[in-house]
Amino acid sequence: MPDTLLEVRKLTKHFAGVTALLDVDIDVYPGELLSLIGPNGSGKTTMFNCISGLLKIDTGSVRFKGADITRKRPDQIARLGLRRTFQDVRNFPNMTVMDNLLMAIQQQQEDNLIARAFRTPRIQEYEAIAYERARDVLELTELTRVKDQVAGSLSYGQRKLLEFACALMPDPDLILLDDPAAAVSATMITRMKAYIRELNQQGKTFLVVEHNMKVVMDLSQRIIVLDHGQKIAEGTPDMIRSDQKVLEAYFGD
Amino acid sequence: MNNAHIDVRTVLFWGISAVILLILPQLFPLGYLVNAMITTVVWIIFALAFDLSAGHVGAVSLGHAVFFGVGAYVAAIAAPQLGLGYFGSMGLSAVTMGILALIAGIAFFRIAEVSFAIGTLGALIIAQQIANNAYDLTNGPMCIQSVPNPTIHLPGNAISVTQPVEYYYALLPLLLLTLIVYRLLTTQRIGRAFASVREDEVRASAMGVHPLRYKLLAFSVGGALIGALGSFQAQYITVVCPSELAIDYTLTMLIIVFVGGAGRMRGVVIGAILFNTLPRILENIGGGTIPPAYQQVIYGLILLGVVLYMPDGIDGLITRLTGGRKSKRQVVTDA
Amino acid sequence: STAAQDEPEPIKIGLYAPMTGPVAFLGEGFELGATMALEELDYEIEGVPVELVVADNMCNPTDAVNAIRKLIEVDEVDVILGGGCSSATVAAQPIIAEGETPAVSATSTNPSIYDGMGVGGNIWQFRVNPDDLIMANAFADLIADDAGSLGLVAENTDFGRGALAAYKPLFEEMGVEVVYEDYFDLGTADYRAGLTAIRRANPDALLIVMTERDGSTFMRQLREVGLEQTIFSRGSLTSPLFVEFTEDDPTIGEGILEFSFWAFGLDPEHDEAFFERFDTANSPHRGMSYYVVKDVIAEAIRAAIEETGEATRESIRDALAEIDIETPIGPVAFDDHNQAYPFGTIQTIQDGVPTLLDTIELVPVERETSEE
Amino acid sequence: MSIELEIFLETIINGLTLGALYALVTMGLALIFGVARLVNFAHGDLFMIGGYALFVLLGVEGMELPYVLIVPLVVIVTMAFSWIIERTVIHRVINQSWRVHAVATLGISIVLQNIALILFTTDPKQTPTIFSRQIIEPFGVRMSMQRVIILVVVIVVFLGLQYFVRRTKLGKAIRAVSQNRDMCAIVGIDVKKIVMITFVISGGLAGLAGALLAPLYSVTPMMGSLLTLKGLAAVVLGGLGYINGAVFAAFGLGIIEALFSTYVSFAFKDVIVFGIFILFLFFRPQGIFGRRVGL
Amino acid sequence: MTENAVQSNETILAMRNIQAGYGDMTVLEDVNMEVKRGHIATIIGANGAGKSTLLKTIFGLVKPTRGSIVHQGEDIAGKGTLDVLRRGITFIPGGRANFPAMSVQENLEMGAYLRNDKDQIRAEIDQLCQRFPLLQEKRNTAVGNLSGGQQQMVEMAIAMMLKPDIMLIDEPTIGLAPLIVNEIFQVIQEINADGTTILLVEQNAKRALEVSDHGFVLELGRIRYSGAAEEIASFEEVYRAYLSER
Ligand SMILES: Nc1ncnc2c1ncn2[C@@H]1O[C@H](COP(=O)(O)OP(=O)(O)OP(=O)(O)O)[C@@H](O)[C@H]1O
Ligand SMILES: Nc1ncnc2c1ncn2[C@@H]1O[C@H](COP(=O)(O)OP(=O)(O)OP(=O)(O)O)[C@@H](O)[C@H]1O
Ligand SMILES: [Mg+2]
Ligand SMILES: [Mg+2]
Repeated sequence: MPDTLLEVRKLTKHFAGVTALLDVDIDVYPGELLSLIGPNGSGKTTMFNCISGLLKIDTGSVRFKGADITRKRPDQIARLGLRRTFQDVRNFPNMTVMDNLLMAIQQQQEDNLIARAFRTPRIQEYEAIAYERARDVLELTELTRVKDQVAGSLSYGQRKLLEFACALMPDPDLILLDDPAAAVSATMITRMKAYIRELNQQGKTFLVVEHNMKVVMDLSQRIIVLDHGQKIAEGTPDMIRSDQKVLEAYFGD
Repeated sequence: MNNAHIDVRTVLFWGISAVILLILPQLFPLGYLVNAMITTVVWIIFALAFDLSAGHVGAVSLGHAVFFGVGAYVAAIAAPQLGLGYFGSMGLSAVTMGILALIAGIAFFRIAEVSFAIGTLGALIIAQQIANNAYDLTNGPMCIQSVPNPTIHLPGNAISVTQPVEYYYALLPLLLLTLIVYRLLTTQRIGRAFASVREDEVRASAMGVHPLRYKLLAFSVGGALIGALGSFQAQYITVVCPSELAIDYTLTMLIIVFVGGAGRMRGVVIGAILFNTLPRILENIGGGTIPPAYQQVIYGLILLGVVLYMPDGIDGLITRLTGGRKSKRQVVTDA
Repeated sequence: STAAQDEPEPIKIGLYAPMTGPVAFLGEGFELGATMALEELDYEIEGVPVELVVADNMCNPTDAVNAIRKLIEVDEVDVILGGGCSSATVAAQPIIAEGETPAVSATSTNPSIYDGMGVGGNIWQFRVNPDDLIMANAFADLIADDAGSLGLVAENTDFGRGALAAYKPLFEEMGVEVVYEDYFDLGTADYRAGLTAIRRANPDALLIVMTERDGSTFMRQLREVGLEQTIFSRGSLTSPLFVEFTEDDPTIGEGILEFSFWAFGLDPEHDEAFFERFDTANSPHRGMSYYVVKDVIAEAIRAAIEETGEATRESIRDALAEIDIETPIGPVAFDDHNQAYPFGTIQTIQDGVPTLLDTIELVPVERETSEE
Repeated sequence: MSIELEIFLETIINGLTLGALYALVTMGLALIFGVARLVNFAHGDLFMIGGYALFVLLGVEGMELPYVLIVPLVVIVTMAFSWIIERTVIHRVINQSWRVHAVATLGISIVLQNIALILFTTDPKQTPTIFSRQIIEPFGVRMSMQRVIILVVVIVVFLGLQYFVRRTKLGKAIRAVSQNRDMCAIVGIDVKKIVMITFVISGGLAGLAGALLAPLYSVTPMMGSLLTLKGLAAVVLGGLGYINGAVFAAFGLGIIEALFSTYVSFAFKDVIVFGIFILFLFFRPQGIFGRRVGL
Repeated sequence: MTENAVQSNETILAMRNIQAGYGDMTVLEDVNMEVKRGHIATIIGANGAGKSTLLKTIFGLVKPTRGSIVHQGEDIAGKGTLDVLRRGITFIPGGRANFPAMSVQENLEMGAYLRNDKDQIRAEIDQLCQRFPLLQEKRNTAVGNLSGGQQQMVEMAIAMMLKPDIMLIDEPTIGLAPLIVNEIFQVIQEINADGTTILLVEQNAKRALEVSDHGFVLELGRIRYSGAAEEIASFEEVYRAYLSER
């Protein structure tokens, strides 16, 4: 077992005219809960996109579980056990909530196309596991009531919760959450926090982007702060709270 | 949800459909009618195969007639030289068109949506021009003539297929295969993966789906089925012309699938039946006294009527009439 | 029994041709010609009423199969008039043979069906007009006499391709250099790029194989760019219809030398009557279907009734096989391949008027039996 | 001037006139696509209606209107047709996917073509004007005055359209609809009305194309089908909905087509035109002017 | 609680027995509420409670199946959005709501689409730009190229171009950094100070109630509590469910 689960080295990403990330290093250790914060447009989502393979990295490297995933396809990275949520909800809008959840897990369950087409007993077993997990996460997010509705007909917050639920469906080694608490009601945030903490205690690793400081401070063991694509601070919540640079760039008070 | 449970109504439906399919040409043995039945089955197969990519992974290609036409040319040019029989010829066309679709897919899936549709339409025009102008190979507009009537080699004896009724029964295995393949690919796990690719490729890939792989699966299986169909067509009509690559074919498929109900087997099949029978009905009403141009106008108006008054397609209408679940294209879990 | 029951069953003439789509003009021409012929016959032959039934073959084999089956099996026609679009004609052949219904082709010039007709196997298919091989053999030397080098221009259809395929080997034999050869899709709007290519190749003369529709646009643009080559035509660039299509500028068609069958001037009486009846000009498809219905099919029906007392598919076929008549378009009698040899015509447009210059007798040609 | 140079010059001019033809057709297609994501398979039929309108108006006995007056009349007639089509069909399907649009416009196309076939038969109608008969010889290339007029009109219409879309309130509303339809309801833009206006303008452009081009060619029921396909290719190539891109692409296609037909083969020209079209898309899927957005 | 000169006790918007939903599904059940002129009123509630639906119903995007919505003495239930807009009610939906390929200037012009006083519009845009330096700075930049927070500001400004009587704002702070959230609430207060009544939906309920005069709690499509903002915030139950996490 390597001592870092995810290792981002000197990651740089430009968009036409904009430097979204510049030489950023991030280490995520197994079993920790690390938060990534920073002002709007500081490059957090871009970082997620680069790690999960959705964006081509300009320079730098990403290693996950010891393997170089810099040039891997997003689906390969996902199947390696890295899952992420999207900040701007993009569930499959014409699929039911249930199908969204089943979809989230099925690629993780190893099998082949032929097995898939012909519903071998193993597939049936997988399917049973999937339904069971779906039931659990639906209950957690209070979406059971709407499980047969198409995702496009959910309220914004519900879709955000569905996004969260989808990330939990498979049993990934590393979960990247992008702004999970935004638009979510206080009750649900409390639950969400408790659940994340519980999973974390069971050994799951999280990398969380979040603008709700109460959530960040309550949950994180460590925080990294980005500004204008660069890392400006890194440390425990207490250290970050009192960091002058962070105060100026982010909290504003 | 419980899949072990077999729905009596489903069994009944398929049973009755199968019986009807089998006895239909015995009830109406007139060549004209059997020919119409054959064309209908051809269109059903074509439309289902087209729907695999258009309705399920959301890649609407307007170039599908390429697989049909080139499949027919392969059957007319190569199959006789290799001495292949009926099914051999179909297999050859299916394999070659499956591979062609695979290669074309890798190239064309770089583009999406309308660009993909128009781009593949461009490919169809290219193919048709080549068929029209590569005189030495295809005879151009003079067509490849007298494709031999096929023989079906069965253990023990060989049957020569010449009559429409024989062609009809010879085509049914392909229909059965298409229905099975369609069902296997569009329900449950693969169907869900297809749907995820259709809805949002980026998100699908973040969930471990390789979008290109699934699109290629739908595209090349569809291409192979249509290729086999092209082979049938060549052996049935016995003439292969550049008109087999006509844009009209794909436009008709577009009409059938999106008016019938994209992504739904029932809708697609009904669409294919309707839009094949409609012209036959029009050419015979009033004792066949309506001039063809007027028939076309009526056909166009009926098409518009369906588009305007059945916003969810024919399938949506049926769902509404039978009090089924309100549509919004709902997919897969227990399709 | 009542008079109505005495009324004999009508004889049905089926027409299969493209009636819609890009080449609908073929079917339309056939319908005009056949309609006029039937009107002149008063829809009656030997006291038996005659009907025309139309089926749209859309110029493709699949719809042709449907159309021909409809005519034979649903409408139960007694004789079929057809032509144009070899794709459709060829696909219809086995069904015509199987359906044992006589079919007469009026303008289809594709040499390939010759082999299959008559002693070739399909005794039910007849062709009145000469095919491309017959015509090329009769006319190629006339072109060769006039031109050392030649540009070949044809519509990109069975018609255009077929004609040039028949001419090309003959030109080669005669030492005419073909410096340009190209094919133009039906409905092409702008020919200038092709015309520039012709200017670049600079042949002595052009041989154009086009019908009035595309041909008039082509010629209009040819005049626009000012090409001055001698123009030979094997199509319908000197027909009254062509003149009508270029009536705004009568110089467009001036001096085109055309080698074909059916020409304006073979039957002045009909030419005039046609215009009066339809208020549109005549052309080969319209003219030929008129004669084929009025003279050939009607004659066969008449003979059949005389011979056997009634016009059945069988008796009409037998009568057709025996037919031997003089018609304004020339003699019609079928050889053992059910092929007739009417006049070949040489015509031009002079001072804006289609003018018949000469007729020549066409003769059978030696054919390589097809490879298959 | 050497003959080869002359030929080359003539080829380029041929390409420009072809490009002008495609550009006229493609502008309207791009406009309505940009606003409503509408792939209008009936666009070429509005072009055809323009041609027949010209034919009918030129033929009105006893009222020999000058061509310059007839052209705007033709545009008005096609706009009226577009309006009817919009009211009866388009506005009812406009909120659905482009696939449904495609099917609906195919239906319209079938109806229009066959009505034209019934009314006018297949005989090509001639619509000569004083300009189409007048031959000029710039740089030693013979051509009809009409072609120069077309080229000028294309440029003027293009610039006018750019001004309209960028500067006028209505033009901005059209762009607004193309960018965010939900938002239009929020600022009070009547999306359906804007779509209707755009469709009518687009139809008017097709009619204008018909009125300008028919004198060079001829008017038939099917004259628009092939052009629609090339026009759509130009729309895609230009970057879906970008009028400037579409016009650019139209001229590009025109020139390539002319070069290939003159120097290689006319029969195979569409192989090369669509081949280049497809290859281009492989390397630049978003088209000439299109931008890639999002991930 | 804001100091507001134009506050009064006049009811500007009243909902009576409103029932609304999508298709067969009823989301709002018997909703009764009143908003006073010049107030900022906040609606809080769990995800899926029907808050957005409520705003959409007022704006005419969702047609109520029962009940009335009274604006200045007239029932506007069932009216189209255009009518509602003309009456001076605007809506800023959650998520991005602007014309991304148009410049800030053009977006503001579109905001004034229903108005015809060209010169006045130009003057007002100048004014707005002076008041909010951000707009001035990015005046000719395409809005799509701005950061999320900046876009939210532009959206507020777009709504202001109509000089609305009432502004319906749905979750304006989603995804915004704390610094920007402060600014947004400041702007909302400024707009209100100019006399615009504001009906706000916000998950950041603590902050929202701080700037509000009145609060509503929506639960499963029904109004559960209604009252002065401080009062609502002080309910133990409400605090735990909606305010504890900020
Ligand atoms: N696809 C893209 N094309 C061009 N620029 C982009 C793209 N995606 C992001 N950017 C730019 O990159 C920078 C970083 O954006 P990013 O979305 O990573 O910020 P963020 O930290 O996630 O912000 P927020 O907290 O608002 O979510 C921004 O300036 C943004 O405008
Ligand atoms: N377009 C729609 N079609 C069908 N149902 C819908 C639609 N939009 C919302 N709903 C349903 O209406 C209910 C209320 O949705 P609404 O968006 O009003 O909630 P909300 O209170 O705004 O929630 P949130 O805080 O998550 O934004 C939800 O159960 C949702 O599933
Ligand atoms: Mg982000
Ligand atoms: Mg909401």
